[in-house]
Amino acid sequence: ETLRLLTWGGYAPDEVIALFEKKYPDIDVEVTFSNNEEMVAKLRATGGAGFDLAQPSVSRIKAAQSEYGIYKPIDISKIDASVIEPVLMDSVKKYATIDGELYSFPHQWGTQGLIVDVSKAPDLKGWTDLCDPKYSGRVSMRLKRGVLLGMAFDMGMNPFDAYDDPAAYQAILDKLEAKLIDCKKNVKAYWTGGDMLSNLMLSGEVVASDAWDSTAFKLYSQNPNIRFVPTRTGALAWIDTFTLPAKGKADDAAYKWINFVNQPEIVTMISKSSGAISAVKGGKELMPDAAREAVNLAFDDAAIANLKVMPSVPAGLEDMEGKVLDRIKAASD
Amino acid sequence: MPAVSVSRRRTDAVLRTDTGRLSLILLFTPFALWILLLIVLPQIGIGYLSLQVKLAPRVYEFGLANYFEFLNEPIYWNTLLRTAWISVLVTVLALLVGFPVAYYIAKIARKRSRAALFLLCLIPLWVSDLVRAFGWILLLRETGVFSSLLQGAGLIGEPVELLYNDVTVVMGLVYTVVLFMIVPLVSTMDGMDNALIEAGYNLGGSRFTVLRRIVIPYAMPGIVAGCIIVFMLCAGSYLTPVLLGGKNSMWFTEQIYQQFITRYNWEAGATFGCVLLAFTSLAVWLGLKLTGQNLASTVAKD
Amino acid sequence: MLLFFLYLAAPLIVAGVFAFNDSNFPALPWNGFTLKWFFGTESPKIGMFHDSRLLRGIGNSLYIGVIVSAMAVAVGTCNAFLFERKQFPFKGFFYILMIVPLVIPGVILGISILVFASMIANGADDAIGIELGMLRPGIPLVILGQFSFLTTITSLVIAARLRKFDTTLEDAALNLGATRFRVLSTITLPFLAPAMFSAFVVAFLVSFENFNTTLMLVGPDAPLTITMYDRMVKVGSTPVLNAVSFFLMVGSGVLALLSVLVNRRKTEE
Amino acid sequence: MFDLQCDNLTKMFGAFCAVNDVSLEVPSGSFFSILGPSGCGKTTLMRMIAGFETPSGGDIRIKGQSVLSIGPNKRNVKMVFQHLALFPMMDVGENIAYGLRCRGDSKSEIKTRVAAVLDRIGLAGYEGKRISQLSGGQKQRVAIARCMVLEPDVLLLDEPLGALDLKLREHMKIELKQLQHQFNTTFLYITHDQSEALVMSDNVAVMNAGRFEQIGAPEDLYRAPSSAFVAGFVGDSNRWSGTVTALDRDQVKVGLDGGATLVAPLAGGSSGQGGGSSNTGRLSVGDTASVFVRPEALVVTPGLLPDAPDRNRLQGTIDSFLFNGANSRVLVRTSRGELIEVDHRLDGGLSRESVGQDVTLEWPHAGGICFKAED
Amino acid sequence: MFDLQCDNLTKMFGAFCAVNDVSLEVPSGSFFSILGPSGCGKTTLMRMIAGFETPSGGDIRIKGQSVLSIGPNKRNVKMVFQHLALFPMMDVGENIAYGLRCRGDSKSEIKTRVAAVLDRIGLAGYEGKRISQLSGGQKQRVAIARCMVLEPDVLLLDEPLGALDLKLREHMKIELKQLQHQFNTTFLYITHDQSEALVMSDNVAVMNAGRFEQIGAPEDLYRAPSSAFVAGFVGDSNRWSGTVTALDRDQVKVGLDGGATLVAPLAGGSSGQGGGSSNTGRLSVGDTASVFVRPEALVVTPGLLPDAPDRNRLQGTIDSFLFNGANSRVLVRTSRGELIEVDHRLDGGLSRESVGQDVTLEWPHAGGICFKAED
Ligand SMILES: Nc1ncnc2c1ncn2[C@@H]1O[C@H](COP(=O)(O)OP(=O)(O)OP(=O)(O)O)[C@@H](O)[C@H]1O
Ligand SMILES: Nc1ncnc2c1ncn2[C@@H]1O[C@H](COP(=O)(O)OP(=O)(O)OP(=O)(O)O)[C@@H](O)[C@H]1O
Ligand SMILES: [Mg+2]
Ligand SMILES: [Mg+2]
Repeated sequence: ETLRLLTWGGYAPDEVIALFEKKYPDIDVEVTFSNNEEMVAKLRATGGAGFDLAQPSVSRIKAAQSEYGIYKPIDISKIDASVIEPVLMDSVKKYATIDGELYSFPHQWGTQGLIVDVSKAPDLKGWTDLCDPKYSGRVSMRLKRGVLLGMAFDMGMNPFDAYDDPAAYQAILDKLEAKLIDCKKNVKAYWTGGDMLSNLMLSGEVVASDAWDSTAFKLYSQNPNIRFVPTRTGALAWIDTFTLPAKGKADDAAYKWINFVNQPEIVTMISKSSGAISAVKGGKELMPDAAREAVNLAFDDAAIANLKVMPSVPAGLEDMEGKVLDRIKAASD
Repeated sequence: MPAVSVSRRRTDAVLRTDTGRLSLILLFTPFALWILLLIVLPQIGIGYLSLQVKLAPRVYEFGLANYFEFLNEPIYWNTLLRTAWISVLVTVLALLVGFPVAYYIAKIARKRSRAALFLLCLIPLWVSDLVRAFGWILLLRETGVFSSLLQGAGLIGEPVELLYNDVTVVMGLVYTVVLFMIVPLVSTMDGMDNALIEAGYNLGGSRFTVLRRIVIPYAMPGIVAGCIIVFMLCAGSYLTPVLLGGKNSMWFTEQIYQQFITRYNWEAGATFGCVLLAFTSLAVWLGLKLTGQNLASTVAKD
Repeated sequence: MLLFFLYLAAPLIVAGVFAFNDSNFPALPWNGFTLKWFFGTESPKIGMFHDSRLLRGIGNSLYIGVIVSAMAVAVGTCNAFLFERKQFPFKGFFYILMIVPLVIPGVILGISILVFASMIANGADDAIGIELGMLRPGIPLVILGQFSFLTTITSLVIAARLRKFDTTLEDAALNLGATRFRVLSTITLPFLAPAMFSAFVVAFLVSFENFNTTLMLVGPDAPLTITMYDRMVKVGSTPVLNAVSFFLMVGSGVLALLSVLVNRRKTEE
Repeated sequence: MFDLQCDNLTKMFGAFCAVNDVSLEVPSGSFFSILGPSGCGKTTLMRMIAGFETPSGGDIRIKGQSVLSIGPNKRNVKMVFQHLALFPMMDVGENIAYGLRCRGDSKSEIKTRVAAVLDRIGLAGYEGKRISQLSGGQKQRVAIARCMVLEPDVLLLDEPLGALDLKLREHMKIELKQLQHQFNTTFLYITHDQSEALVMSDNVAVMNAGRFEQIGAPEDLYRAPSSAFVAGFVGDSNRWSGTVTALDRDQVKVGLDGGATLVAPLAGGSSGQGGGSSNTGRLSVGDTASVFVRPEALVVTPGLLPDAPDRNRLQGTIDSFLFNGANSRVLVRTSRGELIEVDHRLDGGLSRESVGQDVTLEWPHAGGICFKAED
Repeated sequence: MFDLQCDNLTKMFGAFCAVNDVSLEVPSGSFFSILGPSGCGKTTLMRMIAGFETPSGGDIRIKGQSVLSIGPNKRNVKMVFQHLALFPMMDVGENIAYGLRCRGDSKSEIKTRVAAVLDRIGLAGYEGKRISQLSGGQKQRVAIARCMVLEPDVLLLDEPLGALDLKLREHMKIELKQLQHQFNTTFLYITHDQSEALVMSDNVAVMNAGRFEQIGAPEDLYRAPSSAFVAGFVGDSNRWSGTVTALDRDQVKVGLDGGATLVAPLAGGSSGQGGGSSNTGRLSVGDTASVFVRPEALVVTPGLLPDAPDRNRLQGTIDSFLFNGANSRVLVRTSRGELIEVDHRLDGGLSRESVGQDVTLEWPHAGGICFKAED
């Protein structure tokens, strides 16, 4: 039997796979690395076939499912849900229940905020600070939804509230577009992959960028000056989940995998390679030492309270955001 | 007796044409399957998809709205124009770089070293686009090899960023495509009798005259073939502009990829694909018309 | 000339050299020479020969490359005979059709095949409830996608050689009493063999490094380029990628050299 | 006994008639040539005999049996191709063994046969050589051996010397003839080079535009051409056109434009006996006719001699000498401006200093030949 | 006045000496040929004159001026290439106009000049034709016109007839000579075909392995070759080798293996006057020597005649006849097995029936020529 895993880079490190395969000798694990968009796109192309377990963020469940029908409901009875942090479980239930059926199960969570080389930009605390002329040519961003949302909050708007009102959302987007085009001259390059960001930060070519906390924690171990900044308006929180593709063929193996990775020692291994925090209770404490230190350095209690969990994205918004992002990219600085 | 021989001959003739037809069918089938199933129908498929207009989740309508959408959004066609313009630029540069090299290989280098030089030219082909782009990144980034070398040599005081701008993209593209320019050029110029060039000089032509009036017209099919291939490769390339491109760089294939992958908008992606195909076909057709060549005689020359 | 070759070689040399840099990042500064990125077994410096995912990528690439090249050479040979030897209506038009895949951007080829295959697969699923897994992204589709344009290349290469074939050789063999099949197997195909071989090598190399078309069609079994791309963009690159690049350079260099040698021996005759 | 017979063979390519109603008979063991200008249909004729083309009409018989329904790989006629068509991927031995293998001979038998035939063509021990290592003449011989080892009824040779250089061609002419003697096989030889056809053949068919003009022994073609085409194509000739002024049995009087009159026997008369289609018909006074005279029949005498009743005389001046050893020529420009070629014996009395001198050309009436001009 | 002079010209390719110390002088308006086997360095010599190769030594002078420092596009020598090198992408008019344009002539002038030269070569009105539409002979003429329109001091022609077929080649020989007369330009002509060189040239240089063996008028080369190479290469010859048994002034007695003795004048004696490197040296008794005799110098007499003091005689039998019109040959096999070619006059007493008959070959002592054998 083969378990075909469609997941993020780092979520299925080789050592974990080896341990899993040792425990279940009759299961082979194949891993395809991907990201949210590609996961949905791939599953759409296959009509939900080709993979047995996928790991999109909770925000990517509802719209994709109603549009393309690519997932199947998850049987929570086959999973030991008791080990999961209840807050996260509730969030997932809230955002990933369609017609009474639950479609996903939390796995890791993390936040999106700023990554800053504090030795070079000690006072960079919010999204709009990236546009500070002081850092002209010394910042980077990823031209995706995250930066839109972050900027919106920092500019005093709440995009989540406008999710169900396309017109209002468009209005927000228009303001963001102007702001980000204006901000463009500050940007050295828009990063497209973790590798590019790491290189930019480590080489010192860039002093700040928007980023996932996991990347920041990893870089912290390379250079302690590189810290994660949750921003004054609060970091954006995401939860990556387990979902079963509609035509997956190895559901049992998938459930086995889910239960397997929730074991504490495995959680540590995964957190080490992904940099993200596990959704199990006490996930933070199970982080490897260096990362835990970085997490504690980044998040005080206020910061945690200030987290903005990203809700499901309604269908159609993706297009509106996409165009704005395209315009920003196409604009000349 | 004559009747017998006539009828025998006729059956013989029928037999012959029958085996001829059979072998024709046997040879035609794989060709037809290939072209039909992998080229024609899929193209029609995306053509069809591009005409699907999404009204609501899982509700579609047949229409041209996707194309209007494309026309109404300046970003999209600006990206297309930008892609086209850089592709043309790259094509011209590749020609400028490739022509002397090809000329050297085909006409100046000695017979023996020719194969070796040709092989050297193929070096970039040995590894994938990805590795090449990767190499350029290592070489050109602000803290990269090139910048460090320049600093070391004292030519510049500060590290310079050579990556993430259009010049880099153009250079990277030229790099990836130049040998597709060189190969057809070498093969046409190889067929050129040296005596033609010598005759050009003998009759009093200067270097420039010989180049302009003899070498270039002779190499025209190769030039056109090279330009077509290079242009298509550029317009269709993905990795190089994405990896080396700067913050303003939008590439049309990237746009297509995004429509398909990040926006799940297959309909728009298919529309873009059709537009790109139509556009590049138009460019190729225009190029052929302007130079008076035709596709079969240029691209398939060697 | 020298400058030009320097230009050609520079990025490759750099990519190759950093394979030996004893650092976790493929960048300056130079931390000393190491072979860990080839043979290392300890995290984080896992050498390419112990990196199962990269090895599997190489395996997939080889597998895809061999199959696709064999198919492309086979069909290319048929096409060469079709267009060089046969007369049929609309030949010119079909000939253009044969060349067309060369001028369709790879991304579009990939997408169109993806869309078309999904249409069929979804249709089959909806209509008769059969799941045609073959038509879902994965190795079979990658093979078809690469095959679609490689066949043009192999056809052109083989047709060019066939055009140089002196048909009187076939006549001569017939005249000496050979059957048509024997003529084909002892005269024509041996003559075409070098071209078929180089077509195979070219197809293999192109397949091995193809990105644009493959990207759209790839499933869980990713070939090497996609694996490397994922590594670079999604996981983070280490000099192990340089090591792979170096390995590839050497590999394809040897392959290219081999094909040149074979051709040279044939032309010397 | 005839090894090869063609009866009214015709080949149409669409509406174009490449071979037109051709009949020929080649006796066993003889050397038969087909001589004609480029494009006259020689190769097409030969390809029909070998079986590569199907005739549009007529019959081909080998040793008396019609072979029309037999495929090219079953006919016992072997062919030496214009560019030899030796298989480059095989060595000499394999090339020669190819036909034997197709026939299914045993390995050991093939070996002895190959060795024997190589010995016969003077290339003993060459089995392992590559084709590219052979000289032109050696390739030639291998190509012949490859066919001869199969002991064909007829060997067809399509301009096999065309690709060789001058000196070698001269040499191979003699060698080919000797090989034919040695193998004692019937040869059918195609060429557009008259000297090849004349030197080697027992019989020559002159072909033009798909038809045979004349078939005969080389001497007959040369001495008694049956048509103006043959007279012009075989050997060098000087040619005059004029109007028939009188007919006297087989003697024709032709008045030239300038006023002079030539007398010549009419072709196809008592001496002519060619088998081809003689298109002279009957001449009558007032017709246009051509008179052909060979350079070696002409004599140049210094001075302007008056007309004589028993011989033809034309006046002119010496234009130039074309020195070519034993084949030297004098070009004489007649009063009407034509250049006439005359054989120049080295021992003749003329020298370079004679250029410009007035001379008289003369030849006996029987030295020329007259044809009705084609229109 | 010499249009072209080469003084001790040498060309080395690495250690290989392609042209070795060659000197020549071509008088204005004359037709000078260089005749030699393939690979002897003819093209290399011509390319040096045209300026495409730099000599390793020696000087080239055109109209008395050294041109070594002048580029190929500045020298007033034009070249007709072996495969003509007409520009395929231009039509006839543009091809001819090319040189004029390079020179910067005005449009109208170019037009009249092109028309004039086309008229002169008999292709008036052909300006617009594509090169591929021309026949072989027409291409030839266009290639010459393209050079001649520039009024060069010397026209170089590198085997221009090599690519043409037989009959056309015969025809173009005469036409080329006439074009040279017409344009009255100095021609330097390269060929490996002796008949071309002999027929057209005022002077011929025979080249072998990079050196000139002899320079002279065609008749001189033929009658008084100064080396064995020239004797064998120019015209047909029969050749015997033997040992010198006696020397008498310029007469040499050569004893053949079979016992017969031939007498022949020594080359380079009173009659020889070649300018090249005569390698005969002095002969002495006991040396090996070769005797060359032309087929036309031999007489065949039926019956076995005894030796005679005033002439050479060899006994043999008639092997075969090679009929070739006026160039027919008789092959006589001597008692020692050699095949000797003898000119066969059509009016001679021998006929096909004579094959196998015993005959005696005879020729006057002066009919042969003797060279010291090279070793
Ligand atoms: N397959 C064909 N289809 C149409 N026409 C043909 C074909 N083969 C030959 N011909 C024509 O038939 C004529 C005779 O051709 P063939 O090859 O027999 O000439 P040939 O006498 O052998 O000439 P050469 O001496 O140049 O070889 C030519 O005019 C040629 O164009
Ligand atoms: N560029 C070169 N490098 C080395 N050797 C050369 C070069 N060009 C010519 N040769 C050699 O010089 C010799 C003379 O060559 P050349 O072309 O002058 O001969 P040729 O007399 O013109 O012969 P042909 O009649 O075949 O044209 C040949 O042996 C050739 O191999
Ligand atoms: Mg022919
Ligand atoms: Mg030459």
